[in-house]
Amino acid sequence: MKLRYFAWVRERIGKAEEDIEPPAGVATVGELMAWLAGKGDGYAYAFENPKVIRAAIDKRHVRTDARIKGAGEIAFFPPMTGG
Amino acid sequence: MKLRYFAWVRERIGKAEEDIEPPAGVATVGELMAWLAGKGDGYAYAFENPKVIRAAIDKRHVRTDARIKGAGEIAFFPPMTGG
Amino acid sequence: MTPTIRLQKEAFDAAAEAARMTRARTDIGAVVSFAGVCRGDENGEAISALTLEHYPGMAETEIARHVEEAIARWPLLGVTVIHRYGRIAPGEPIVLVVTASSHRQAAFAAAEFLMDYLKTRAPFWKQIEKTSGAAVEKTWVEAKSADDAAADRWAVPPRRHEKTSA
Amino acid sequence: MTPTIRLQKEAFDAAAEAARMTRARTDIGAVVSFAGVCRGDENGEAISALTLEHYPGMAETEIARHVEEAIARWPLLGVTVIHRYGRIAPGEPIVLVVTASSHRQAAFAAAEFLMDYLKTRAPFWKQIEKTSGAAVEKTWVEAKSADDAAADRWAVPPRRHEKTSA
Repeated sequence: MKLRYFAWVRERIGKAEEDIEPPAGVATVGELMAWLAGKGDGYAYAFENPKVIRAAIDKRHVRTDARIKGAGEIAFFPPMTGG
Repeated sequence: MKLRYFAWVRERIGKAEEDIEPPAGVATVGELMAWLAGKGDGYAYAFENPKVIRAAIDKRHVRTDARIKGAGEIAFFPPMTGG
Repeated sequence: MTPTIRLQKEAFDAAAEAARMTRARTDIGAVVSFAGVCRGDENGEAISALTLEHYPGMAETEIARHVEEAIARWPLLGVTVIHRYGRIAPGEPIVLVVTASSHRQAAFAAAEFLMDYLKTRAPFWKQIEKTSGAAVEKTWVEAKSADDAAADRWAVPPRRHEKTSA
Repeated sequence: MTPTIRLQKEAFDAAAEAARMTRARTDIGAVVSFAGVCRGDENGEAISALTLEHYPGMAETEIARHVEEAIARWPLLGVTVIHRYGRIAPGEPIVLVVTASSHRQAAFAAAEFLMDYLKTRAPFWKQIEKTSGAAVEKTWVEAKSADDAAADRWAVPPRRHEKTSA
């Protein structure tokens, strides 16, 4: 599946997107964040406070208990500051 | 003192303003309305439902218990419909 | 801050008046503008015009008083109120309120406050003109209790310059 | 009613966009417009620009969803939402919401609803750029809890097309 990162999540990880295949035990958005946090310093920094990170699956807001199975694109980003 | 009438109060009375000297017993705006209502058919029609009539003394909204002594200009009109 | 308050017979360009608010300024973060427009119908019946009667002298004073109250209640960086009187054709603006602040809540609240007060306290009276053939029928618009209720919600003033967010 | 929704890099003329709403129409009685403008300072410090990052595809969808919700909640005759992304200089508009209705309460409520949701749900992120000498410092704007609270007040939907008054 494709992951996309925005704003300071993108800056901390050091890339805007990547293709990734998480292991079978990673079932939810929250579990995916925990797994990503173990992938290196940039990821650990980006997900150091997972409570503030927002997620979207296929361009719709989801909560951290959302299941990732079948997702084409999962995005992680800080709280929005538009308008 | 000068009296001014607006909107359908003006139309019913048939004039926009007049100078008037009410008798000594007429002390408040409400008493002035009651006295005016006895001045003829147009006045009676204008003040037939005094509860809906609004008043201003010297261009400030007042309630019917406001005293008219010293007033330069008293206006009577229907509820406002501006904006 | 000097508010702009105008009473006039002439039509005006609501968009241009709103645009004037931010010109050559960088302290304003939020501009709310409300334009009241003469509709071509009233309760489903076509109207040919509105005529607004007003009480000269008192109308200016009442509007200025409410603008001052808005400035005391909210941290405003600009206020414009324009209100027309006389004959107004469908599609033309009747009233314009523009409020500017650094943050949006103050601008929205002040614009609504001013409109609610203009509707219920400013001495203007609307007359509707309907034409059928050669006959012209004129009727005074009745005040709406919903407008009084809307104005009443501002009766308890919040503390001066409430905390707001962008 | 077809809403106008635009995401764009280019600056726009907020007043002209608002004016477009009533052109050649006589059914609209009330137009509310909100313009969010890039301020030249943040917490008292001068800023040289804002940069808005957005999530292409999702931003359009989220805005369109909230516009549809506003149309379902209030009897609107027109909605325009324009949101910029990219670099924005102080004094330039960032966002514009214009709502039109026959009566004012619906237009005010819908405009506030849309702004509260754009602030908290539309995928945009603001970065502030400060310049001191040759050094450029960039910092992400933090989300405000007051904005979440403002959005939360719309969570219980009123019945469709609430009774409103002019």
